[in-house]
Amino acid sequence: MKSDRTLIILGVILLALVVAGPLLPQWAMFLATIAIAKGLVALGLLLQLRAGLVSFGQALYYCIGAYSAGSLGRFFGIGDMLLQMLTGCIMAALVAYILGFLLARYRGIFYGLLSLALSMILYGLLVKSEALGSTDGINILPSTVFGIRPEQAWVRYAVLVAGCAVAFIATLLVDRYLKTPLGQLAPAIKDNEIRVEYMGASVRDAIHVKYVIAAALSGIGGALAATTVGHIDPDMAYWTTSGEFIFITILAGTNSVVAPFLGAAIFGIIHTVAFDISPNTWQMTLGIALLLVIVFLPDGLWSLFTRRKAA
Amino acid sequence: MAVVLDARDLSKRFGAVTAAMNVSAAIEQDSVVGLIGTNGAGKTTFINMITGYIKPDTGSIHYRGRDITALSPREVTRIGICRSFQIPQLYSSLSVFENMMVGLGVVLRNAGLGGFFSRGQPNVPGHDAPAEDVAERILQRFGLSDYRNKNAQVLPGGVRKLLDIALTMVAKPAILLLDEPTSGVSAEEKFGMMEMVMAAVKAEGATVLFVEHDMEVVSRFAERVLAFYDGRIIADAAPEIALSDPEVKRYVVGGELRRMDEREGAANA
Amino acid sequence: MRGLSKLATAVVAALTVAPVSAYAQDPAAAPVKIGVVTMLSGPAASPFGVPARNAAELVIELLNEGKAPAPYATKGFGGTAVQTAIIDEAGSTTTQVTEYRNLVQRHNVDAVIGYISSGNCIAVAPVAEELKKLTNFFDCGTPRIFEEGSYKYVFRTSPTSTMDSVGAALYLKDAKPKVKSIAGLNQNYAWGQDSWAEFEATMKYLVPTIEVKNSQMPKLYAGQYNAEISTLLGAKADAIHSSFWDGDLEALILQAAPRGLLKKSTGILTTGETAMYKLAAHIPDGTIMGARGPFGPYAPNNELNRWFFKEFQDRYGVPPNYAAYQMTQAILGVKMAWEKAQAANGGKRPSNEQVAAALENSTFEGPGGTVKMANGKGHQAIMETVYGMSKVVGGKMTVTNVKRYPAEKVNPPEGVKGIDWIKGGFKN
Amino acid sequence: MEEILTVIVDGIFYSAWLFVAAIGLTLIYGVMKIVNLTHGSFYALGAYAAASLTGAWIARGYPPMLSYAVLLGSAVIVTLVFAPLIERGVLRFMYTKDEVVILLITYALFLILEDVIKLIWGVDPYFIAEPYGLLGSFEIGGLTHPTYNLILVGIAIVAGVGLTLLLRGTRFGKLLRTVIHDPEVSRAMGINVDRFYLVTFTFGSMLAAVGGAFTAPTVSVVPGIGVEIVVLSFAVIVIGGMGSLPGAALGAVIVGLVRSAAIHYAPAVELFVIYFVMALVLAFRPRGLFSLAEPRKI
Repeated sequence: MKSDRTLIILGVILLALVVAGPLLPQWAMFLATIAIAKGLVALGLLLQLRAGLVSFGQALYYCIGAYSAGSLGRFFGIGDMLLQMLTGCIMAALVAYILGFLLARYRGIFYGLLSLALSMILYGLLVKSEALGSTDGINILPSTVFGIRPEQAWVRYAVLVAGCAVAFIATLLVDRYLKTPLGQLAPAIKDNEIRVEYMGASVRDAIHVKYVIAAALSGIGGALAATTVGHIDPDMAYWTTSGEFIFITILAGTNSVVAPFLGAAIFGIIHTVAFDISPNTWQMTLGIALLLVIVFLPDGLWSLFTRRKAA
Repeated sequence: MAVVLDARDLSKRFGAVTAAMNVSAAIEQDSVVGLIGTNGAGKTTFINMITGYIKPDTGSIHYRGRDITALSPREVTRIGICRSFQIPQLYSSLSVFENMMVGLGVVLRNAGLGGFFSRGQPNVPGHDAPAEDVAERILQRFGLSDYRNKNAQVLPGGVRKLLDIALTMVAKPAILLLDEPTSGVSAEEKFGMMEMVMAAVKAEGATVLFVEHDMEVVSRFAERVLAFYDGRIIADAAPEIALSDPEVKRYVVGGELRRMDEREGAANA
Repeated sequence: MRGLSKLATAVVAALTVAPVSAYAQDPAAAPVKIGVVTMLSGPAASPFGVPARNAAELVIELLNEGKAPAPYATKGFGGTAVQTAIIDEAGSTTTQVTEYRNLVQRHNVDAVIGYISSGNCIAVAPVAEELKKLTNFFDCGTPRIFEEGSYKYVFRTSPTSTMDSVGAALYLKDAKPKVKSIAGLNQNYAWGQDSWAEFEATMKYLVPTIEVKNSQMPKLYAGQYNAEISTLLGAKADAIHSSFWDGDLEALILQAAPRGLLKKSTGILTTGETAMYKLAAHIPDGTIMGARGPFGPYAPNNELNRWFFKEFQDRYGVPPNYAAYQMTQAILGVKMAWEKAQAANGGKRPSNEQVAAALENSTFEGPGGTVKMANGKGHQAIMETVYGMSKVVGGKMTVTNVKRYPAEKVNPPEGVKGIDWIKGGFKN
Repeated sequence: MEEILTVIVDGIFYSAWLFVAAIGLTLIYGVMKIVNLTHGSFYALGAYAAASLTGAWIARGYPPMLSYAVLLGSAVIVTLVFAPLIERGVLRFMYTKDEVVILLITYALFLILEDVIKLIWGVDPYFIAEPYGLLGSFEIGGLTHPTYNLILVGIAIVAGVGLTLLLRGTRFGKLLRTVIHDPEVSRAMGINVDRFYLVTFTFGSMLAAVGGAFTAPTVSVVPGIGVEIVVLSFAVIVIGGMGSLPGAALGAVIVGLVRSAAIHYAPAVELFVIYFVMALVLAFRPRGLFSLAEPRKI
């Protein structure tokens, strides 16, 4: 299957990152790590998009992941980045499992806006929680690996490597899932729910599963972002953050599990460049970039890779 | 012969409209039953009730002695009662083959096969062959092999109908309900199509209920006829008897003839 | 793959767009590069971000021309021209940390001056430390930065919000000795929550019998305050404390005016200065006005201030507000430290470590008067603070019965958390 | 008792404001099925245009009582400049795309317009307080309220009733309803669907601009003024049921009352009470209060 080839591409890219890492300037490593973190969230959105569902509240789980990681440090003094990602993943999945019973009943715009409402409620709660620094947020403990604090100069690299590893494993699992009958239901659900039910499959269960997986991915992403940035705040749950993730997903295209990471990287670069060349009108630059992609690459940036086959 | 499906006193009202009133029918194993009646007579409602898409206000449905009245379409499908649709329900963004594979995937999953951790290609229960082979076989039976890689969206009407029916076969149905299998197909093609469908269905082995407007088709293929009028069954007998019943003549056959004429008219116009 | 290569070139192109000139020139002659981060978009742009940027551009230009009065008369920083890279302080803290890293590691700036949002300050501080880059916060108010951590490269040359709240309470007590009840209207985010907590605590210490009628915390940028105003009108408190700023503050003043809220209860607007000129007609006389320190109308009448005020007024047609003062103060602080370090370094371009060491525990003059880097192990400034009452004279807004409070009276001593200091009864 | 009265009065003022802001959004979604984020931009455009034009009007010393007409006029003008440009220039090429993609397109346009506004008006705040104070104030339950607030209530009623009559009563309305029901069939019937889309988009956006214009006198018009309003409006029309006018009205009233009650009795929760209501309503009425019926599938 095609996705096998794309997985190899991802493997190569990530491996290249790991190998080239020490040579990269730190800002590049940082950019790459953030891209991986956001890519994981976008991957979660991709799962839902394939089933025709758009969550305007994916930031909910991004934020849960980040705050789980942050709390580990603040309340248990744990700064191990792998533990942080694991906790973020589990917490997000747990919450998603519960909320999933509600969300799985919704479609279209209602699915999107209900998830938005939920993430805004979390935002409100965090703003109220002074123990977690209200809107100013909190700094989280310096990242460690297996309890060891890497040499200052190597922290970025350590985080990058951990990020690459986790992202690769996660993507492998997602790809595997997409090949299971349940995973392949996605387009069927988008096309014709009635038929899916009349084939003996539960649309709700299928969506519930996707929702939980997406949340788990977002949780990992949030934790990774937290340990990379070193700071967390309620804005991570704000609707604009969710908007950014949708932006990335559409920018990348949903035809490959690798696309989200690419999209996140490109997004980061467009963003930075926009800030550089037009500090006063970067929003316009961003908007125009998005318009151009939608108009000229309707299947997202990924179609740059596959177009040759099509032609 | 043994009764496999037993509907008792099914009634259903939508506001003022009576979709079904005291509808009762016992279907025997391996029989082929034709459902006739003008549009709105209650044929599709009957199928919808049996497959759990709508719940009857009163009455019960039993399958092999088990009460299935309250089951959802999903559960009804899982116990072996499958249906096709008047308007084909396909996965329009997928190819014909992928449509089949989605269905077979569900069958595998319901059998606990082809899960996240399973390796290789398990045999599809009931078909004892890997999914891809089963798909090819069914497509061939329905003469769809040539369309294998066509996108469901672009299929001609007749082919859509066939695929819609073929999709019901993946689950090895014990009872198959075909809602107007030949609607939208020209009179000439109807027989050929029904021949193929019935052959395929029989090859897989199933009890069949089909809705049909063309009385020739009905008398040719049905062993037994249920005539619907105004939500009631006004006749339940072998075709020759049912079709010669005066009420049926008046309310159903007549209606159908008029319907035909209109269609002719429309065609000539 | 054609696509891939296309993409790759795009990426490379994108990243090299960044002004890498700093690499090219030989470091000794290279201009001093300062990253300036301030809000150029969003509601905080007009009150803080843009005035601060204007001040930065104006002051650095004047410094480069050597047109500043003593002790800042030397051209640029110790003779070296100063160049700026301006970044919009917009988006999430993730964005800001990313942009900070870009400033330091791609633009190779020598120092970063900026940040209005306390959240960004808190997030950036440890990164600055990690990257060993001199970073001076010019505006953000949260006391947490140096209360929670201690830094080598991070400074703040403007006082914390503690000073504003304590000063406001002291002034209220002095101006209205018989004050019996207070109420609050603050934005529902850290700045608003802290400001109210500190003000309330101080009032409770100053007037143990004080009655707290009501505390409203509307959403930031809510814009519609009719309901809040109703509750406050109903509460009938003697004084109403609000740390609202700009857009929200102006909306509040406009919506309160026809309902006479600030006439019925004395308003204490800790950042009122940002709105006082624009809304002179709508602010009842006797409203207590703060400027987050000795800035704007409260700035001392010294040569630096006369120079800065005039230059700013001439260039931009409006008087500089406190954000502009704070930015200027931040730049002058770094300049002072830079030149001190350069002198100590035998006239050679000083390292970040040397500049940081020079700024630590230093004292320098700004247009707002004396700045003492007394707290946070010598990294956090304390200043006197000033409050006064609004009075419209011939349609022009002025301030009357101005009271100045010495730095030590309104800032906690070194090593003590503001809120603890207040609750502990202001022990120095 | 007095307090409850105040709660209701405050709630109604806020509801009116919300309704005016949201009604255009629900109209556009109802007709064109697009989730239009530029709604916020038009709210902002209306506010800025009103602030600058009315400001000039007052400054020239023209009769201040007419400033209300100027507020309205500036909203109309600014919409007529931008709305057709956006609909004809960009959106109409996109109608074939997914709902999500169109939403993203409006998001992109929203970002662009944010900076366009900044380029036209700069970042400094604009004020036109005169219209706000002009009408004096009145008293309910011992509290004074500016009479101006009644204008927003008036606009809300006029807009709501007017639009309903337009859709129910006129030939335009009937045609529009057929377009809503099935654009393709309408095209086949020779209805100029594109024109209806253009008119709907312009009119819907105009309502947003009017909302902004009449809010301008009560606030300081600053960059980013349109951001929050979009999400708020969405909350309202989702609660009411997307595309339903009575729904939008009910949604606005619910949100308005709940919010003002929260402010009076539990200020702490005001921050997310709106989203809480939205989640609650959706939990029990998955398609909102006035959900449009689903077509028969099989």
